[in-house]
Amino acid sequence: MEIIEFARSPWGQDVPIHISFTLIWVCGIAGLAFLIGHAIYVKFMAKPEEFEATLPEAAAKVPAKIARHSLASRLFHWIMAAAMFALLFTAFLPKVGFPFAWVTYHWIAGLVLTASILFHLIHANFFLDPWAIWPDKTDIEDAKRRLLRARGEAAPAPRKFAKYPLENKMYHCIIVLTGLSVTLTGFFMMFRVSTPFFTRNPYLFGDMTWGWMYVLHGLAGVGLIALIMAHVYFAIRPEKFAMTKSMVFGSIDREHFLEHHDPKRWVVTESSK
Amino acid sequence: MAVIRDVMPAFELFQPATTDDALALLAKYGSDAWVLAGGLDSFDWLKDRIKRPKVVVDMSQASGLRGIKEMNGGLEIGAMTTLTEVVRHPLVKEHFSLLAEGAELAASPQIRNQGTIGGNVSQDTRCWYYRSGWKCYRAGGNICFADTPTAINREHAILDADRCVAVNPSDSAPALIALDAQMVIRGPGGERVVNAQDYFVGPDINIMRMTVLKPNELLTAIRIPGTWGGAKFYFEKIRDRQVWDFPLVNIAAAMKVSGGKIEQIRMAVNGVAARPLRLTAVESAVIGKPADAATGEMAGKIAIQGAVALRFNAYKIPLMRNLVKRAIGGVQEAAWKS
Amino acid sequence: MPTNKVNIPNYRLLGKNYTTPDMVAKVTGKSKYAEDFRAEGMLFCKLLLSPLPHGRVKRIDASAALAMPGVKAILTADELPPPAPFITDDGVMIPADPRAERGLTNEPLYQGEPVLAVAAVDELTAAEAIEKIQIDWERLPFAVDPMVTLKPGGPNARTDGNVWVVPPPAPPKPGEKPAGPPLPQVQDFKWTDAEYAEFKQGKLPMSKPSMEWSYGDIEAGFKKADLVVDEAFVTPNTSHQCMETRTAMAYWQNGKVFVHCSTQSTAQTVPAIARWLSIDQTNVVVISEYTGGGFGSKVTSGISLTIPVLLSKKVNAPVMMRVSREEEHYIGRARPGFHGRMKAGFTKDGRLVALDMFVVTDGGPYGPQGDANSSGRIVSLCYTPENMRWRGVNVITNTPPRGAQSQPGGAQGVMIMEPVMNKAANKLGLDQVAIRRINAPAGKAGIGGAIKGKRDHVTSAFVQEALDKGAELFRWNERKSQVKKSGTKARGIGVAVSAYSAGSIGFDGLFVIKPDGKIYIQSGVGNLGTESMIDSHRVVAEVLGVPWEQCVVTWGNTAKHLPWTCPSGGSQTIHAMTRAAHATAMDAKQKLQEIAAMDLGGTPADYEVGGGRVFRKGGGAGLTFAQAAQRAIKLGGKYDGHEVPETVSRMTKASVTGLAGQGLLAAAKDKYKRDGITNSYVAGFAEVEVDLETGEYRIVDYVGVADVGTVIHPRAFGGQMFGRTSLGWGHALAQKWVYDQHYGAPLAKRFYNSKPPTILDVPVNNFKWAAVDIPDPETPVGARGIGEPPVGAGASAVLNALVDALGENIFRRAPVTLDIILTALETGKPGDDPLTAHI
Amino acid sequence: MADMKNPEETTKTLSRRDLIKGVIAAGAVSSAGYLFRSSGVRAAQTQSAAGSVERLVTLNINGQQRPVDVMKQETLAMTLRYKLGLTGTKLGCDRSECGACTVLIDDVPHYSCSVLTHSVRGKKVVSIEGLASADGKLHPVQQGVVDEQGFQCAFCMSGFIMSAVGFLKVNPKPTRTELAHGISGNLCRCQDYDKILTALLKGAENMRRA
Repeated sequence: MEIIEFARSPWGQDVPIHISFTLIWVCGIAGLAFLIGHAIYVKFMAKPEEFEATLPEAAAKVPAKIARHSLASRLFHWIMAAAMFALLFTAFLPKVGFPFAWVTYHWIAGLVLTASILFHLIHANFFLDPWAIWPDKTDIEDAKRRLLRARGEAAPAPRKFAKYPLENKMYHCIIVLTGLSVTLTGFFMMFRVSTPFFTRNPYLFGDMTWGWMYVLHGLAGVGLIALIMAHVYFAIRPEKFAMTKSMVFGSIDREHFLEHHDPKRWVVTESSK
Repeated sequence: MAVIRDVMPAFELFQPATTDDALALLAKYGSDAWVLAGGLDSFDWLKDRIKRPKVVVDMSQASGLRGIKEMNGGLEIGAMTTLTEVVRHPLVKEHFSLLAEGAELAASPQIRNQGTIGGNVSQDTRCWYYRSGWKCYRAGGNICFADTPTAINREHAILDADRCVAVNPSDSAPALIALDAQMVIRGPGGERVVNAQDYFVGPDINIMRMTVLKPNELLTAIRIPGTWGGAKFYFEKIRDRQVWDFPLVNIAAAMKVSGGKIEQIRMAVNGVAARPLRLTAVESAVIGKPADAATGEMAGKIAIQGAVALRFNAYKIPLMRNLVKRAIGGVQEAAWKS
Repeated sequence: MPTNKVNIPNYRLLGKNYTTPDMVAKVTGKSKYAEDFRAEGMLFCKLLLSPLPHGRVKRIDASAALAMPGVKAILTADELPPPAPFITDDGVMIPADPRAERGLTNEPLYQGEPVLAVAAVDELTAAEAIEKIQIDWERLPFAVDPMVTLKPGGPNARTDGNVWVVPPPAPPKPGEKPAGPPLPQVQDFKWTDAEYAEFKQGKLPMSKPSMEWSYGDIEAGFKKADLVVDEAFVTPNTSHQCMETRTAMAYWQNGKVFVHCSTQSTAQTVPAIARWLSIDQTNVVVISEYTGGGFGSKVTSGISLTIPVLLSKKVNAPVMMRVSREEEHYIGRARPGFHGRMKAGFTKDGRLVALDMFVVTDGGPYGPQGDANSSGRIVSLCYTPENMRWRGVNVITNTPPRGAQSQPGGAQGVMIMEPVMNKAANKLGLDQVAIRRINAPAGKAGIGGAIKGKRDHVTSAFVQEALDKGAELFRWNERKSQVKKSGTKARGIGVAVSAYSAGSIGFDGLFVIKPDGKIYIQSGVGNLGTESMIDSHRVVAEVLGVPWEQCVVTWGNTAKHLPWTCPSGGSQTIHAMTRAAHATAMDAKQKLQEIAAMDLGGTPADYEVGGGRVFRKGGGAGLTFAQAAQRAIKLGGKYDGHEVPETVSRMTKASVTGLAGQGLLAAAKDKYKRDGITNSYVAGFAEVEVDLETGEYRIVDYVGVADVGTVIHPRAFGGQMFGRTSLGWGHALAQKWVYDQHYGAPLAKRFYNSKPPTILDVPVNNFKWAAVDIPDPETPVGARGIGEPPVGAGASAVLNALVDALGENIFRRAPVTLDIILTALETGKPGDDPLTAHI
Repeated sequence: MADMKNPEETTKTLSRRDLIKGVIAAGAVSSAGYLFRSSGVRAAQTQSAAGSVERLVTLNINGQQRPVDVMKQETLAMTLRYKLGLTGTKLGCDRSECGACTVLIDDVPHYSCSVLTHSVRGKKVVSIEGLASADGKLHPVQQGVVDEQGFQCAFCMSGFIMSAVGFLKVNPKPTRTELAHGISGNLCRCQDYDKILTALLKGAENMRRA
């Protein structure tokens, strides 16, 4: 199977033009396979995980409701989600047999996504703790412990998570990569079509540069199919549902906190938001 | 791999005698097959070696698709009927001269002797970038070479462009839309009939095709209802050369006028968008108004609403406006005599 | 419909219509053009064309192609003979030019330039083989628009520069033959920032030139002027688009190469091929009986014919190279487009007292074109400015090679100058015919710049007569007062004058009077169907007083012993070959008289020739031509060609030897005196009608009056008048090149894109022509050629008529298509881009 | 010679060897098919289906039955010029935009560069070579051209004459303008249109007189 489609440029050069659109199906099926596999694994094979116990004096300080996502964060998340769905549908539905005039919606959604990401960058960096979402040393050490324990080998119990579980952080990493790829390439790709913002100029870059840009956009795009599928899947899994609710209502309750989070690593007070 | 033009590649040829045989071949060979009607559009693609079908299904022997017959006060024209046959047919001339006028202005006498009405409405765009074999949107690529800062796009679209700015070059298509014709399509699932204006598709919906015809389908006939028979017709084609030239803009209108007032009207233009456009806004605006220059003036202005010019085709906007005006208000001066 | 009659008194044949001997073969399809020949075992070749506008071949991998069954050989540029110096018949050395075009190249200078060729058993195989060839390219900077390459920092079309410069010829060393023309050099030439700023304002900068000449005192001229007009104009690049492409077929036999090709000159193609191949010209046979159009693009056929020639040598089999229409766009030549600017000073009464002419020509990649210089010379002749400076820049671009096209340079010069004349007349309130009449050349009018204070002059000019006759036929004064606008249509009338060189000198004639009494005339002129190739030989029958039916003309195959003759190009034939025919007829007459005197007594002067006999003056004894031919064979020596005349050229000498002993052989070189340079002139009058709502227009009426001396064959002449005028109309109506500047790629390769006029685009029912019928005093039968000047007149008369109909603020370039008119009418500003090329 | 309306029958009745013999007997160029001789480049052979086409055909050209081996993608112009030696039909563009290749198919002018030879089975093809009568007497339209010295280089001439002959069958008494429209599908680059029209009009007159 071809991953990339090439075309002859007017100068007789073979340049990539975009991904092979069969990758839409490949990624869709891969996403589906992952979540079915994961569900089966969790249901039938996974051993319950044990974590280091939380010290009672630390636990005592934890309030009944812990703010997890500020209103701004939640708004950002849902706007981004809406944009992302709009982007995926406008991008791929016409390719899989549901033709409609998609281009304008696509770039408008792309702009919304870009704006929300810009907001998020500023908000997260200047108003929140920007490091909270990145894996730290403890995460990596604990990951080793969890892996060993999952394989039945001896290892100390891992600590509970800080604000975000490692999986969450890793997912964020991938989303950062793919998201930046699609938005950045997508931004330049707006020069290839007519928009109200600037003169259409498909010759902003050379044929080869454009070609790889389209390929990157496409790869990130189909990648997002699988990633979003996984994201939605985890969001509706019962053990993660509290987190999903927090993305709607903003907070988690004490029990959930103490079960999954380490108050030392996620320091919360009454006043914390 | 070097490019070479002007040598037709080898292909397997079928000349089915019936539509059923042709459909069976299309079903069998799928995207490897190419349907040949008059061939005047096809041979360019084949000789340039841009399209490389393994199998060519030549419809020239399907005699059942050729000819014009009366049907419920209207006409049914077989898709393989040549343009000359359409132009010369007494019933067409008598009742639907709009179509005869449009068809007669197409290409050259020999092309009209061979080119078919089905081929004329289904022909591909003449965008010179696309026809150069450049991999643009329409060819499955990701660029429109005709709308760049250096592109020469004098003959391209002013309306309904979406990434691709190519235009539909058919002269008979707007006449058929104005006559409220229907396209009869046969496919593996049987027959379907679509209105002429819905037969064509813009780049927003399908950037790689000009019509709704699927690769496994054939246009078998065009039906013209009796509704507009003998109405007041107007056809005009503007082009650079008087032979062998595609329209820069053409217009077809059918009008029923009573007591000086427009009772009913259908109007379509081509050469301004990737599909022939029926001007419904104009139609509804002029009903009940007198068929005169003032109404034409107003109609022209409505017609060009939303038109966007590229670097070299701004002239198409006043040209379309003036043609709409003339279609309603008439031309003051005699036509060219040449 | 031409109802025109030409009255040349006292001629029995000249000025009369007749049926040329090539007609029946043509109407029955038996006439053979290059592609109509077959040879046993013939292979076909196809070309691989450059995808890049400028690049260098790094590596060619043809292994997959050569491995295909049926593929016989590949030919690359490496296998072409290197450019070689060349010595002309006159002994002038033409040095080898390393920048000259060859059939194939490793550094293509335009998209579509042939890079290699493949020979195979059939075209399909050759094409599939080409598709299997892999070439690694190095991309190089390119420019397809002369304006782009002149910008500061703009790309150069050649690695060493963007402008041609021709150094002055070296003064001849004492005792040595004059050196040949110096090789053109390439320079890197850019505008200054100030000039570029002017360009950005839409004005063509009158920058420093790469060539110039002048006469008079231009500053003084402008001081005298009451009105100064400063106008720029852009003319289109137009392909010749001969109906027959430059297809060629070749094979070798016993060391000789036989080339079936399409050429304007059978004779002159022989040394050209010899030079391209670096072989002796006695080993070249050219067969070209019918040529499907040339218009200047096939003067010595085309260098591309070396491809089948070399391939056939390589594979030892005949090779046919069918050139497709698209390939013809690339290698088929085109007229260079001009960007021109004129500053012209007029006195109140309309006299042109100062002209500062500046042109930029788009010359393609190969060789400086003569068009630039010709444009200035023709303008200096047509409008006789009292003081003039001409300057030009000969720009190199990555577009297909240019070549002479009917009225090369002259047409562009006229098209740039005519709007200035038009505007001046309007500003000064003068009649358009009157202002051209005031400035028209007459008699031995001057032409070109002054060298050491002296200018060249023409043999004769009767332009005022042409204008007067035309104005009368066109009913100019009557039409001037007609209503211009009616409803949505506007009408306008225009006049233009045009001139071009119309005849060369110094060629040879050759014929044999055989014992059957017939005159067998040999011609090396290509047969383009203008019929001048045949018509000029009517002079032989006229002078010798025989019926035309007694003459047989042989042409089209250099194995048939043809003389050194001019090409059917540059309007040379009717002038050059009537002179040669006249000289040769006089040679025959002399020989006939001598033979008669020998046999029948008396001196040669006692005898007269006529009615197919040579006879004693006042009646009496004589010989028929048949008898004289037999006597000539007996006498031998100079009479039957066994003694070769010294004066004729090398090729003619060989042909004389080849024909010796067959009868009375006459051979002579045209050594008639000529005072001046031969030029012909046309005054064109056009009426157009414009549809103001669509911008469409039609030429509704046209009158062309020619000052060409004696008209030899009126019907053929009329065909040329219409045809060449129509070529001019094409330049006004729609013909052009279109390039995508990003990729340097042509877009208008097809007829439906480049738009040569069809029968419905030209006023085929309303065309009149006439001639002033004053013989040229500097040539025996007074005839000049007509192939050139109708072009500029046709184009400019129509453009001027458009200005008359619509006003001056409509267009600044040609062709004027309906979009330009409509945009101008809509916006009140000119509807075209002022300077961008190839749009 | 067998009429070959049914290609299926052809397979049965004519072997390739028979055909080549027939070609030679019919006086065609002996080394048939220069352009498509013997290369390995062929479309994949498919098993016969409804509408499949046999390469060996007999064509009715200028009143003669001419057996010939025709490639599937071969155009009529190529068959005429390279298989049947009828080089009077010219190729000016090979893209139906110049008219030099015009021939009559069942009396109707067509661009032979853009007609598949296989589609003229059972039809009457007339090229420029088929106009004059066997004794060499020119067709009235040809005679008109000779009389009026129509055309210059004449590369377009056979196409123009065929167009005119075809048009005159429909409109035997055209005006000058009507005839101009009738022959407007032919391009002349010498642009001798005025003289061409006069000559062909003379031809029309000759035809009416004949």
